[in-house]
Amino acid sequence: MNRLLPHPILTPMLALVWLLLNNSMAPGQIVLGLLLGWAIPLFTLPFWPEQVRIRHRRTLLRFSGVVLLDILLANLKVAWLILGQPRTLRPAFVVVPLDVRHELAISVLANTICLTPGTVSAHLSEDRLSLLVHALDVDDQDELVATIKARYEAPLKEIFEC
Amino acid sequence: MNDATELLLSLLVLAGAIFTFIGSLGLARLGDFYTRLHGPTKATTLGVGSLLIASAVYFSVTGESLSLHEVLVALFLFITAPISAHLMAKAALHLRLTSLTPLPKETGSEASSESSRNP
Amino acid sequence: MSHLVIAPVLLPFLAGVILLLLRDLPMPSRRRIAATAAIGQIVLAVLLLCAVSGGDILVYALGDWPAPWGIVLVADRLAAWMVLTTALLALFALLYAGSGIDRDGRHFHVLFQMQLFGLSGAFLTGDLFNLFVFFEILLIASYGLLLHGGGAHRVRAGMHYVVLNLLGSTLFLFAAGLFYGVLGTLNFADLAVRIAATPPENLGLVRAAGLMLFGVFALKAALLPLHLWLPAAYASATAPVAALFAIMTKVGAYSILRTHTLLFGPEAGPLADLVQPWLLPAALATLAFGMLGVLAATRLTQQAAYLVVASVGTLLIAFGLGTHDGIAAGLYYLPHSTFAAASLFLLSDAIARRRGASADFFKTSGDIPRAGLWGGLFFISAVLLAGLPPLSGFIGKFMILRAALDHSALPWVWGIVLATALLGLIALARSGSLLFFRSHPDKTEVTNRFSPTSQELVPIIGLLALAIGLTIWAGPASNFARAAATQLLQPEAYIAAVLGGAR
Amino acid sequence: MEALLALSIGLLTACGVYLVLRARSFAVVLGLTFLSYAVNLFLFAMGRLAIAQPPVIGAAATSADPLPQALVLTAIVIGFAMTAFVIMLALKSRAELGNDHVDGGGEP
Amino acid sequence: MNLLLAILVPFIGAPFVAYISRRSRAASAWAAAGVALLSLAILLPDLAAPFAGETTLQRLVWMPALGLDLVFRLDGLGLLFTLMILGIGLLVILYAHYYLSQQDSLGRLYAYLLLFMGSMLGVVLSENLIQLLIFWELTSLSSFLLISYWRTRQAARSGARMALAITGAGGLALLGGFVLLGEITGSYELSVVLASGDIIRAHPLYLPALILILLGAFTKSAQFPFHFWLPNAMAAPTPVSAYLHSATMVKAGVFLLARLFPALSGTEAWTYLVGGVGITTLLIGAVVALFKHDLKGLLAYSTISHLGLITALFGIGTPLAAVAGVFHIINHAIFKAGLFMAAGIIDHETGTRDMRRINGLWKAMPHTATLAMVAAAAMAGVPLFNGFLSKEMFFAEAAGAASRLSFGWLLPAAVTVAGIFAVAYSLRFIHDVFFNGEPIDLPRTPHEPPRWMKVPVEILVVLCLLVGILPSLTVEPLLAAAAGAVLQAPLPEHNLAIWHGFSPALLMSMIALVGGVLLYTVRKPLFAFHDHMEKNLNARIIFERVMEMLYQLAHALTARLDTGSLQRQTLLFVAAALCLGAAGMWSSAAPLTGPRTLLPVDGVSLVAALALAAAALTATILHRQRFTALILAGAVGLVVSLIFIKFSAPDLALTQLSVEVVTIVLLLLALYFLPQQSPAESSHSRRLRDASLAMAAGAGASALAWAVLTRPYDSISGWFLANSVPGGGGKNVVNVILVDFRGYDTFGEITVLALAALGIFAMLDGLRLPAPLRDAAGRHWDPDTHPLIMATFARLLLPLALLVSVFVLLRGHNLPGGGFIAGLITAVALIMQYLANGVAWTHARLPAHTHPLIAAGLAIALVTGLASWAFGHSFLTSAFGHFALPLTGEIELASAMAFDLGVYLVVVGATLLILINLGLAHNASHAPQKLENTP
Amino acid sequence: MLNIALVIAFTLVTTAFALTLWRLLKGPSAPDRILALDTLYINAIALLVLLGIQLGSALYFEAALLIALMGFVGTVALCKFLLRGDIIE
Ligand code: NA
Ligand code: NA
Repeated sequence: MNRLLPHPILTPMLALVWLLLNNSMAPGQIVLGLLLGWAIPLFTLPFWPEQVRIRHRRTLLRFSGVVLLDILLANLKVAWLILGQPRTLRPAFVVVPLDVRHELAISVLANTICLTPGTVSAHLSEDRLSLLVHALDVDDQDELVATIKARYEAPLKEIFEC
Repeated sequence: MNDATELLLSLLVLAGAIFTFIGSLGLARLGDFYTRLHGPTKATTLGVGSLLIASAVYFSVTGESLSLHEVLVALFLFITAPISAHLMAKAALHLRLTSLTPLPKETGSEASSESSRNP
Repeated sequence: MSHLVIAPVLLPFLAGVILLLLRDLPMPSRRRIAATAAIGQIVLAVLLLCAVSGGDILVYALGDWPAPWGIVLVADRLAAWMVLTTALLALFALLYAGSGIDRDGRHFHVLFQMQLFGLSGAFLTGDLFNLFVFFEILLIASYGLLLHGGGAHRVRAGMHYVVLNLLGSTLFLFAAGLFYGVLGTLNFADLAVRIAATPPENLGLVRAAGLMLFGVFALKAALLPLHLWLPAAYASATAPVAALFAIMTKVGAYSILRTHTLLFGPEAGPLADLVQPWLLPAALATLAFGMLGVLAATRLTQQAAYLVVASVGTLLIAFGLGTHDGIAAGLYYLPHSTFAAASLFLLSDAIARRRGASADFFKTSGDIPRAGLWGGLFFISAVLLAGLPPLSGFIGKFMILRAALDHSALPWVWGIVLATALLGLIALARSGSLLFFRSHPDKTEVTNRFSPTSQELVPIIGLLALAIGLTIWAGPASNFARAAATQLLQPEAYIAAVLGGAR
Repeated sequence: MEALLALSIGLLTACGVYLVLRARSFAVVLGLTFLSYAVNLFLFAMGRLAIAQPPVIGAAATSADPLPQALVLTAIVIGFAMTAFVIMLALKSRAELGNDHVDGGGEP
Repeated sequence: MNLLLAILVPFIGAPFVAYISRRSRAASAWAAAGVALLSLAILLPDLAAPFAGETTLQRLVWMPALGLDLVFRLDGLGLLFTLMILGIGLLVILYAHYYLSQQDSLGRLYAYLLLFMGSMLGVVLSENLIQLLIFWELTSLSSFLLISYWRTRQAARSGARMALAITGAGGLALLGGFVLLGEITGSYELSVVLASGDIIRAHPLYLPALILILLGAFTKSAQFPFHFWLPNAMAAPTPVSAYLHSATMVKAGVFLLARLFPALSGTEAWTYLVGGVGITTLLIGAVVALFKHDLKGLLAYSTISHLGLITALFGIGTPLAAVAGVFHIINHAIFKAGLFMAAGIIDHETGTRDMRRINGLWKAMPHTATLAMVAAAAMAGVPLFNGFLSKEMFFAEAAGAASRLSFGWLLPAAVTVAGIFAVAYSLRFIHDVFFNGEPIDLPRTPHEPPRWMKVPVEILVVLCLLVGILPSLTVEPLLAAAAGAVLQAPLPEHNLAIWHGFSPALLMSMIALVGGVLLYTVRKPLFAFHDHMEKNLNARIIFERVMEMLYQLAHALTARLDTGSLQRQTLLFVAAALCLGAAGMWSSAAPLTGPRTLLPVDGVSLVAALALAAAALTATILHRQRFTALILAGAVGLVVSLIFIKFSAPDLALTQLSVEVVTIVLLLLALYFLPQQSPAESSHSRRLRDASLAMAAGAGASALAWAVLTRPYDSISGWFLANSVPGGGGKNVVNVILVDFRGYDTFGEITVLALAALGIFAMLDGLRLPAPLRDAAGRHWDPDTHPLIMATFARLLLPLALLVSVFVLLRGHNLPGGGFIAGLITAVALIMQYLANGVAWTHARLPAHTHPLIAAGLAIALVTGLASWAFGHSFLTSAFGHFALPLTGEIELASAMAFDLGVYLVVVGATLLILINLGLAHNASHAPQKLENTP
Repeated sequence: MLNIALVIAFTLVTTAFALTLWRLLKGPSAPDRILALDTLYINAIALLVLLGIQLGSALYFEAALLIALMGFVGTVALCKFLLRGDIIE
């Protein structure tokens, strides 16, 4: 944005984190938090090669909600699977072709996959065109791919790339 | 602390402990590395998450002010746990650890040549 | 409170930091800064010595926190004596490094000053744990200095030195912890008071702590059988570093003496004279085996290193006698052996440079240029180290022999001290004749013909002059040593100075 | 509880000693690390054991002995510096001597 | 202080003479002679007193507390020796000028000679015994230089070392003896010692002292069995031999016997030891001398023999014998110096000293021959020459003593036999050299030497005759003064006449003369016998064999002890620590367990302890699989942190956690270049041994910990808790201790860290290691250098982590945290960038140098500490206060916080310095491969 | 009620800790052990949070935070080593 305030989103976020850390809303802490929220990005500026632009905040919120819900469900499902008969598991490696290109979007997608139902993103192809996913228990591989693409990739594409 | 809070706390604590336990149980029980990986990275995220919520509630109720710094630990975990899981899976694939399901074809590592050493 | 007590600690630190900040300065300027600091250190050490020579014990409470809770520095005669010895040695080692050795690696001068920081701190501290900290400072600096210049030999010796000293530090912590766990304090004076009042059920623990601490110091002092790290380390260090290291073993000896007289002195009741049964035999063995090493050495630096071992043996025999005269003899002998060994390390480097491929190995080769000069310097240094008359080494041995007269170990002390003196004489005569007497009259093998430089001669002659000065002014020097010994054997004064009305 | 800690200290010491007696620099470094754990715990134990009494004024009615904690902190830092140094020295030694035997001999 | 000055003049003159010899040889000789003359001139005012029986004492205070002042003494004995040292010294200086060839450095010889002269003067003019010993040892040292003068000759080198070893050993024994003597009499000063003869002889330490002193005297005077160094010292240039072996070096030994005569003599031990050794030496020297084909060898053994004679005289112990001893000292010095010089002339002119080749020199050099013959006659004890007089006195004393001793008859018999051989070898010196046919194959054609080369010999020969013919007119006053000083009592009746009438002594002399001539005539078969013996019984060979054995022994013992093995050193250290600890514990009868109330065990702790044990043990067992061991070590570190938390040490837990990770990262960095597995090297028994030792050490640590944990204690810690807030302004007592109460420790601690970093920086400078292309299983590395997902999120985490570290830094004074932990968090956050994005990428985004960071950290700590000086407080005195600022409200600021900031900077700087340089080393290692793979 | 819940929770988490330890020791592969160590860190956080609730002390929070951060870096470094050998190339 500009040299004095390189990351306008980051500053309030860090100030917020500061207040969380201190468990305090004292005015002194708010000032200090803002100060740090301004100073730290200045120092870390070189580490952020490109600007992060988040276009659709509403999509982001919805996506977050979906993910949190999925995490809850996934955990229940995985818990159930672990407590059950390990032999009945049907693990599989599934290749998810990627439409997203943005680095951050790919990373968030991979992370999301890791956080949710019985899946771990195991490998991103060198050309970044596909993601290898290991799933704990799979009925239908295509369905899984479709779910991932629709439920996570699409909103991410919207958030980061449109 | 009223009964409702205590009940909520108890439930949260129990849920957290159970998920933590199940995660480790999966780690101990499951048949190959790839399936074992699912246990802790997921179950424990929620497990520790529940415990952290319990803690936040507890200190907000008992302390003089709102205690939300536990959110930070959760935030950290939610960012880092998937990366760890991803890297561990990647390492396992690289080592071609035996799997219950057929391993995918080369992921690139075997085909690589010395030239890939360049940083 | 006079800041003079802490000044010898802070000056090298300051110099080190300045040198680190100005690390891009041209080398001559850095040398000037380092040398200025070293001279300043001597001035401070002399002032300190003057301040305590009357018998005052100066106490400096860091942060104005009183003992035993805060850390105190204590300057008595012994501490000032050690600081002065170190400062004098350091200046000449530093000057020799200016002949170009300081360019062989990075940060030589910073590490050097910090080594002095650690040494001064160790000599002046009045706190057990703080002694540990300063041991670590002087050790970590010495690791860096030892490895200065690199090379396979140095690295291997460095590995052994580092690992053993890390083990030593571990044992130090065990011992220091045990002291605190049983006695609940870390201040030396306070420890002394509490050790004297140890209840019977804790005697074993305090004894174990004391002996373990002795083990640590014995390792640093290179007391047999814990001396094996020394020959390789000293022989492979660069000359100025080896010269500076001549004081390193004395840190161990100092610590033994300090704890032996203060903590386990005559007032310590059942814990009095704790290490005596261990110290004297080990010291005698150290001298004997050290001198055998001197005899077996195949090159001059190695021989010098074994001479350091032998001198540690001699020094600790003196301390091990435990008597006033013994301690006085040791305290007189200490600076002598330091300067003499250091001069030999420097000299062997200068000689090795001039003997081409033969270096400092004991084999006859072509004549070296200005053999008379180098031979003469070697002769003086050999006389010093063999303890021959008329120089300080002889006086030290004479004092030790005298001090042993009333001791039950008299035959052992005399037998070993005199026999090893002969071995030393034989070995050094052989070294001298092999190094300086050419086997063939023709001058073929001479490779490096450069003439002696002042950077080489000034430090070597300076160190020898210090030892000769110790001879000429043996009266005042030995009187000071005796006064220091008297002070050490009356720990009440130390305790009163440190604890004052606090307890 | 005291017995448990004492035994743990002993075990770490034993493992550390065994490892520093090995011939390869890596094992020695590992051994030194274990010894450092052991001695830090030992030093810490010298303040005796106290549960839920952190030495923070106002945190609890009584307080654990703060001094050993401060000492251990210093010891940890120094131990860290030393470990870092010895690790790098192991590397240097490998480079200079061609193998990782502590005496520079042995097979590479 | 002229005595001191006279002694110092040669020492000061030596370098001057050496220096001036570069100009010209003659100047150097003049200078050397001038030095000797100056020394004499300085003594001149005091020379008369001894003749009146007066003793001059001069004192210079040195170490009075040790009874060690520099005290000088000039009495008759000292005077006699002074005159010999300076007089013969002057003649030798003159002689050497002609003797030494052009290519030999005359200046060096003179310098050594003067050093020796000064040392000898010191010996004979010392009042203090320790001081005497100092000069005594100096004569050994300077004679080492003289004997090894021809440095290229093996014989000179070994001869010098042998002399030094023997006389040096004697000197050490002498030191012991003198210290004992000082202990007996309470003083090292001769005036006291000589007056305490009765006390000394009655003292239980008399015998040890006597033996030690005699060892000194005998070695110096080449008495049997220490005699063998002397012939080997003949490798020295002849002027040196003439000086050392006539008047000076070897005479120091008999000087000592004379000097201490009143204090030590008069006991059976004295008589048998001194007399026995003297007679034996007299005999052996005389016998061997005859068989030496080397001219100087003959003189050497004859010297030994004559020294034996003098020793025997002092051993006999009567006053008259002592007088005779002193007399023979004079006579021997005169004729032996002359003989050596004559031998030197012969050597100089013929180029050889082998009497089997030198024959009939009378024709070529009659003048020299005459001089030599006179001196030889004196040596043989022929009447009218000086040697006869003292020898007669000796024969008389020997005969007289025969009746007083058991087996006393042996004495005159041995003396007579020795006399026979003395006549025979003297005869050989004359006959075999100057007559006996024609020379055989001489390297040079002999003729008379330069005129001035003979002058010293002539002077000496004249003295021989003067003393021999007119003893009472010439030598008597000096002898009386010297003998009086020796006896410290009135002189006995003695008559220095040539004719004493018929007496047993005369008979013995006659037998010796006749027997000697007869013996010489049958010498040839004896030579053959001797040559055979010498091959097998050569003292030099024996000595060198002994020395060789000594070296072998030293080598073997040293090599056995010092194997250069770290494992062995570690083993010794651990064993020593164990022994010391156990010895301390064992000595107490108190039970190990104390009475303190213990905490109950809970399940979590039990499992944690199990985890610790299991992980540590497994790591140890699997240590050869390094990566696995490393992971397990990580688990151990985690449990250790948990222990700290459990037992109320949150600061420690935080520190341990941070350190742990950085350590693992460093270990991984190192492991990359190291083998992934250790070979199985140690044998089963060795592992068993190590395991036993390890278990013992572990048991010891457990026992100590247990003993302390179960005991109550009274510690100083209450004060810290009470003073933390009022005195240090912080609630976190641990932090307040660290930055305030014991801030000095922390000051040192950050220095350690900074130095470690600098040391590592220096060590890694230019380091290149071969980077492995494959992992341990032979697999190629994964091509994905920086996995995208990690790289992305690592950047995201950086500001968060930095925020946390600031948080930890600021709260440290009141709550768990502080500069060190904060520094490590920052470092770890940056390490994360290295891990995710690589060295090059990260480097480009960080300050180029971290040195300033470290320096700034240390400087801040120093300045914070020094600031208190300005307020009249000690170093590191803290200040804190509460300040109200707009917006923020009241905040607390403590100077200790600045100190903590210093700590923070050092930690960050040091950690980064290590990593960056290690990263550079890594990059350097990759570089060659880059080249290889570039098409 | 909360106390009972805490006791049960402690038991469960401790058991989890033990199970994880078992995997750590057993392996069999390096990733297995890394995973176990990572899980051990998570279990430790759970223990700390429980301890904080049990003792009513907020002093354990920083430790939990730090474990989260440090455990992650450790795991990443170990994985990177398996993948690339050189972890900070
Ligand atoms: Na002949
Ligand atoms: Na302070």
